[in-house]
Amino acid sequence: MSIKKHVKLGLSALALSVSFHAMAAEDPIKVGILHSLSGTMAISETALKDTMEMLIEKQNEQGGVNGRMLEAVVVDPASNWPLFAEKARELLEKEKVDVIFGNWTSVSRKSVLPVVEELNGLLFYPVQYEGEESSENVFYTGAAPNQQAIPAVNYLKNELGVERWVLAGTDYVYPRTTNRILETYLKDMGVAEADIMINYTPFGHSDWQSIVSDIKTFGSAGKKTAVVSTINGDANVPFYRELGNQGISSSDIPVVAFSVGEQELSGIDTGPLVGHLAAWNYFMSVDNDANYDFIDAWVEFKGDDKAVTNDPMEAHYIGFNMYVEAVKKAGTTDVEAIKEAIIGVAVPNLTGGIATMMPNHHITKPVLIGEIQDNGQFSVVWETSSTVAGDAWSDFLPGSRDLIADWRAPMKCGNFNVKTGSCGASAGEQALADAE
Amino acid sequence: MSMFEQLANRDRVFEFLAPAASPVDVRHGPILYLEDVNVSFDGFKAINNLNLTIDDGELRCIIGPNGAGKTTMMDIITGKTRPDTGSVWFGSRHNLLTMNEPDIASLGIGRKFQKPTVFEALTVFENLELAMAADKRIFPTLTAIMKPEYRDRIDEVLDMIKLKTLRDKPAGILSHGQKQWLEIGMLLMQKPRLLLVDEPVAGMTEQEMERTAELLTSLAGKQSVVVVEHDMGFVRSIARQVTVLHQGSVLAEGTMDQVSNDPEVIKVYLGEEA
Amino acid sequence: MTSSQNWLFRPFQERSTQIFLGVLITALIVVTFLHLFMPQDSALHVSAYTVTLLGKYLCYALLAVAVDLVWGYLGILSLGHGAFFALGGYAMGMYLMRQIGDRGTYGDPILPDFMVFLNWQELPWYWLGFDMAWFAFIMVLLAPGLLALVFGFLAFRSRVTGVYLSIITQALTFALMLAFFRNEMGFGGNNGLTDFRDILGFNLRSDATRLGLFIATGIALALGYIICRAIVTSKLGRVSVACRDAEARTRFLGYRVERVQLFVFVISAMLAGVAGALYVPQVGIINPSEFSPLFSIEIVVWVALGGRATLYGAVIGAILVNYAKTVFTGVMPDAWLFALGALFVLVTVFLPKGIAGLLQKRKKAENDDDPATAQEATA
Amino acid sequence: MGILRSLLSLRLASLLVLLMAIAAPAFSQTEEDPGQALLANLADASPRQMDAAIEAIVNSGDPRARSWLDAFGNNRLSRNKDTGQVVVVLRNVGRDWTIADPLTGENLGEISRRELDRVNINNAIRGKLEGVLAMLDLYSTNPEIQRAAAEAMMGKVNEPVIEPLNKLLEQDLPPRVRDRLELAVAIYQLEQGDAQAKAEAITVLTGSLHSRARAALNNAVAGDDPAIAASAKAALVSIEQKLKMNRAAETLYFGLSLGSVLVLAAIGLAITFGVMGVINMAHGELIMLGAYTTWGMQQLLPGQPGLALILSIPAGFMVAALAGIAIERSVIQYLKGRPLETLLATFGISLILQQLVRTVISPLNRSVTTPEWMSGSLVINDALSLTLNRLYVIGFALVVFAGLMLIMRKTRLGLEVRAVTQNRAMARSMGIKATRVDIMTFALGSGVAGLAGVALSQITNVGPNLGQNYIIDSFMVVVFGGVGNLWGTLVAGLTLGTINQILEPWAGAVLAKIMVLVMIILFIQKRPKGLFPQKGRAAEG
Repeated sequence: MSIKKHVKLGLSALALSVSFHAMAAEDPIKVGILHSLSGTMAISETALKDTMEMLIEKQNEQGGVNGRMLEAVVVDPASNWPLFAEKARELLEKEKVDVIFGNWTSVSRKSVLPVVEELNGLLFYPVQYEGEESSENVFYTGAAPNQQAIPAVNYLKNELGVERWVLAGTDYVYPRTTNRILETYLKDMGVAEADIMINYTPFGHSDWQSIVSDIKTFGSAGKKTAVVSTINGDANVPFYRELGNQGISSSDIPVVAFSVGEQELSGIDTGPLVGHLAAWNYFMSVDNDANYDFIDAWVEFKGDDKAVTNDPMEAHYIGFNMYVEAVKKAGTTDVEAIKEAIIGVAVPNLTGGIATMMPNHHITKPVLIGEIQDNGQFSVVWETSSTVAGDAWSDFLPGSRDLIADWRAPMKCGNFNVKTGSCGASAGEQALADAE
Repeated sequence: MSMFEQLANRDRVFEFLAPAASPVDVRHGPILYLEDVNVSFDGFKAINNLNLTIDDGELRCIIGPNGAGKTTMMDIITGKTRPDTGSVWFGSRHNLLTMNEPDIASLGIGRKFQKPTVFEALTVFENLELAMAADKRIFPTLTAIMKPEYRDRIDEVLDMIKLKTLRDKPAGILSHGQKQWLEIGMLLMQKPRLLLVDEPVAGMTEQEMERTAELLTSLAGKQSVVVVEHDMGFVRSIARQVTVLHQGSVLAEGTMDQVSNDPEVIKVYLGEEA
Repeated sequence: MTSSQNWLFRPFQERSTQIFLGVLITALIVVTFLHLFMPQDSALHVSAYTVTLLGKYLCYALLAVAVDLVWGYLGILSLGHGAFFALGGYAMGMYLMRQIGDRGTYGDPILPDFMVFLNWQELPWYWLGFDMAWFAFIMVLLAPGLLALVFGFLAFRSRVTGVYLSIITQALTFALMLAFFRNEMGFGGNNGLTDFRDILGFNLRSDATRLGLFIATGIALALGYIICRAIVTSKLGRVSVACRDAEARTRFLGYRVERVQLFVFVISAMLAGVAGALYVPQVGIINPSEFSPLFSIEIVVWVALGGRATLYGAVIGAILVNYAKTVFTGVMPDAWLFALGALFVLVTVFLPKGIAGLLQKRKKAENDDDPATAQEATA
Repeated sequence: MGILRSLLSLRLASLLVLLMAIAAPAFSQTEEDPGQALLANLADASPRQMDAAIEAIVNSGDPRARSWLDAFGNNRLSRNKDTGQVVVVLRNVGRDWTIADPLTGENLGEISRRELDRVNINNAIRGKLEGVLAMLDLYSTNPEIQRAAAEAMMGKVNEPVIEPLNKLLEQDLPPRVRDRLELAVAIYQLEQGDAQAKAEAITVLTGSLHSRARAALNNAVAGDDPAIAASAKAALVSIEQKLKMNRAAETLYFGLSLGSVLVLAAIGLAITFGVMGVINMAHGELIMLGAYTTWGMQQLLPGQPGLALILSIPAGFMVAALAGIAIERSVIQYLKGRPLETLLATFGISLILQQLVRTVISPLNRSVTTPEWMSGSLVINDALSLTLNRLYVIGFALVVFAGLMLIMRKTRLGLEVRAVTQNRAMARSMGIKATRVDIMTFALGSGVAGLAGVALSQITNVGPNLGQNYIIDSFMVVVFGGVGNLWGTLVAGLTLGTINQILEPWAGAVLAKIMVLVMIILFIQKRPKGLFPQKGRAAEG
């Protein structure tokens, strides 16, 4: 399948190089794609790699950027975190790519981060994450906690009158952080300690019997109860199955998930899940022509009528267009120039709004709450009136309350401490510089 | 590095300190003494009130039909199997039931298995080297050096067991008989006080047998030897004292002639032959 | 091997070791030269990327040697050596974390970032002392060594052998993986330890440091190889082989098999730890996935592929497989697993003794059934 | 709840028929169909106005009301952007959707989803709707529907329905229905009623294990009336007593079901590895093949997940068995007596199989539907209900095990297998075709792995990583039980499963698993050859 696609890509590139060969003379813009195609993360990341190939193909059909073709450089970090760093280095040093689109898990990003900073590359990261980070070389096109978790909780509280909360997550940094943020937030809203139940499970946890029955018991204390799920990828199917089988329906104890999108649902029999919720910044079911066009293109590209789109794919769509705009604006692919140019670049997203790149390298996104339907899609039941700007540093974490990020001159700092008025990390860098 | 240097230079010291395994006390009584030993493997009584004494320097043959408990007895003496009841003494000082295989071995009890087991990946020479009596703790072993006198001793034994030509060949390629020999050779290297030899001549040619017989008899006196064997001819050729085991206990004991005339024995054992 | 020389220098008299060290040292020199003195654009130039890559291979090679020592010569198939590797790595990682000091995103002088934003108040006791290099480096040996000592003591004393041993080593590393994934453990959970700045005052992001680490790894590999070689050529080495092939017999010769096993096992674990410690600063991250049983199995695969019970085979195997990985994941991202899988299958079927087997072929004509493996067959 | 949902979807299936049944000759073309207005009203309603809109439809007494509400409840109502006509979506997958006219029921064919404006429903409204529908169903003559409706009334009782309910209760009802309704009313009374009603309610609720009853009582305890609070507390205490027993039973059940999953995953390995000594790292992938076979079957027989599942039991076995034979012939037969090489080779094979699935089928998980008769749970009482899919899996595991036992003990093959594994040469000389036996054995082991896959497809992901998640556990179980001993595998699997589930509630999932692993390690110290050590020569060495 993917082989075939390569050929397809090759052919179109060929066709173009014929038609535009005046331009083709100029060497192409190399776009590194750093997504796992094997190992545990392949489930989620393969689609993103295909998305990028599609976007590049489309862009080339329109004659590329500034008359330069784009060329995808695909590598497989194989869901192995050290390998991510190594491959990033390979892309930047060996392949000399102009920009990298990639990563899904936080850990893979953390492992790539030092490399990208050292070699001064550009990385577009398309997945919702725990925040608490802002790098000069990384652009976060996925949701920060304030663009997903907080609004979802508000919805549950206000629309469904939820008073008792189960925060269930896989035991890694994203759920940990998100849950700590939510915990603080809920307590600030006057929710009692006793009305919050926090539970962590290992990756790929497949036996949910006792946890679900605990949730059931927790939910029978009288107050309306909801589950806020940061359960990751594979563990979701058995979790939802168990919910269904133990007879917990969305009208008893609704579950709002932050990591379950159309792609995950495509692997689940959604019959028993109707009415459970998810919070994203994009749903495939969004009723909007830009979106329909994107879906049609995707279906055609995959040659599969059932192919689904999801939030990280939209994030790549936005990120890619932003990069293209920035290149046009800067008239070059020089990293420094792009960094300058891209801040403030605004491109349409797929939900009928506009996404703008903020000075903290996060973007503005609408927040949508969707209910699972029996056709594996979400029906949007609530959305923010306007887009929300991503917050690199959460206001609900003691450590980061006072931190802001702004990569414009003169501040140019990812963690500026408004209390001390100094730039945390770079101060350290300075110290190091002096030391040497 | 320095740590290793240090260790490297310690070998001599070790040999120096190497405690001579506390001597077996045979001033009063036998070298090996089994009393009322019982063993049963889930229900089946393999050894049944076995009493046996071997005198210092004696050559004893033990015969008996299959399942009489010959091998099990050896397992008990060498510490591989623990009896349910009874006592096993080596000399009058060492209670073997309180010791494990290596201790018993280093006390000076050597054993040759029924099915010859040599280290097939190692050369004949190395097999003997490992068997050689020496300080067998970790660091002495790690830092051990091949002294000329050791080599001479090994060659000596190689002569005895007629494997000189195969000195540096891996033991894996030896014939069955040769393996038997090698294993006996390993016994000799151990300089044991007591040799337990299980079916030494299985798969040997006539003259090989004769040599074995000579060898074993020559050993007797210096060392005590216990031979378990099926081959009546062989037993006759070496036997002074014979013990007949039957269903885990001693049926008869005495010289070959006494035993072979014992009606009981004839019934259960020789009878089958005739 | 029957020389009367000091056991530590015995290896230098064997051709295999001489060749191995020769190749290794030349490689180190050549790479260093090409990296430093070749102009960036020349085809011969070795980029920092390649240097680090090679450094990583050498770490794996050392790890493979450690595994081959216990598997090849002691017959203990450890499916948990990744655990020792990772422990060494974490010890180093903790040191590197402490070196970050107040340069972390939150600028906390003591606490690593992940502790700050998981709201830890002070450093857990087991992190104390890791700001001192010497302490950390001792722990690199001690942590895996102790684990191996305790685990080995229990296992060998009660004479756990064959697959049973293999599977509990696997259980060990699996349990450790789960444990380190827990954020309560204070090792950074899934994200592990990363964002390292400098080691012994050298900036980790400078090419010079990289080259240094690469050379250090090379030396470590050489030393490790010599040590293992010294052990296997000593009488103890022959005793190990004896334990491997006929454990009971060895006991009846008066050797304390369990102690032999324990000694070699601990040495091997420490070597693995060193490999891990050198690995971490070069790849820039340590996280619990290094504990994953599948990784440990892969190590065994390298060894088997290179040729068991030769040590240099292990090195060849490790480097070859990982090089293949690097290439395939680049040139055929969708299909590289096919290639790798096929490689494993073909080698096992057509090169039973691995690549080293090929090299030895012209030497002694070996009897078909390798006693080394014959023993596990019955387990 | 599960039942109600399945009921809803069931109705949906019959929706088209229903619509057809009620053609609309009642109104001539000139006359405006009131349904039009009702639906338009519903479509335009803001969340606040929804209730009214729904009420209007219910009260209209229109025979088609039920079908409209069902469609609404299932998110199947849409509005045509151009014509503004409200339509029912019959098929809502893909880019073009099939729609029908809710009034006449005639099929309007396909239309691009771009043209449709969905009439959205959210949880809150759905909850109310379910109440309303349940209320309608209470009068149904079909006892099944009536019972389900009664169940659904729990906690959905409100002001308007309390009257009709009480009326209904005066008539004679099936005991189950009556009991449910009384409970439902009591809950309502306890929440809304006056002091005296509350007191009565509590007496009704005392001893009920239903979670909503507990919820109501809990609230009452928190309530301001001390007398009520006291008696509510008393009621709760008595309930708690009963609950303890149920919880224990539940934990045991959880343990058994997890255990049986482990047994299923491991039992195939117990043969290939335990009996043949092949360290089969591809075992997990064979399981995966079984699971994918189930998925394939369901693709072949759309709409009959049950039948597909049953068919995939033999199919899954065959597929995995054939794969097994292929592996044995192509690789393992060349590795006789070199078990560790088999580890290496099969590891390679597992990599290949995984990537094969990724490229040929998809890196994404596949969705395997759970047939009606396997979803939901077997209700023992309100507090204790056994999830059906796991109940089936437990049964399945036992059957498979019994089957294997028979084969190994009673059949010629079993005899030959044991002969060959004990002494190959001897068996050969007695005229047993060792090669054939090898093939058969490996095929058998692999096939069983396939069966495990079929079962697992009902519990967990069907994806490329399915195998990896079980291979480690499988080896643990086999070794813990004692290599080469099927009973050992059974006992080991169930034991580990149960222990894990007992630990989990107070240790948490991760710690529980770690503890179990440590336990295995320590246990092997005590019994170096597992629970049931293999006897005889084969075990030596």
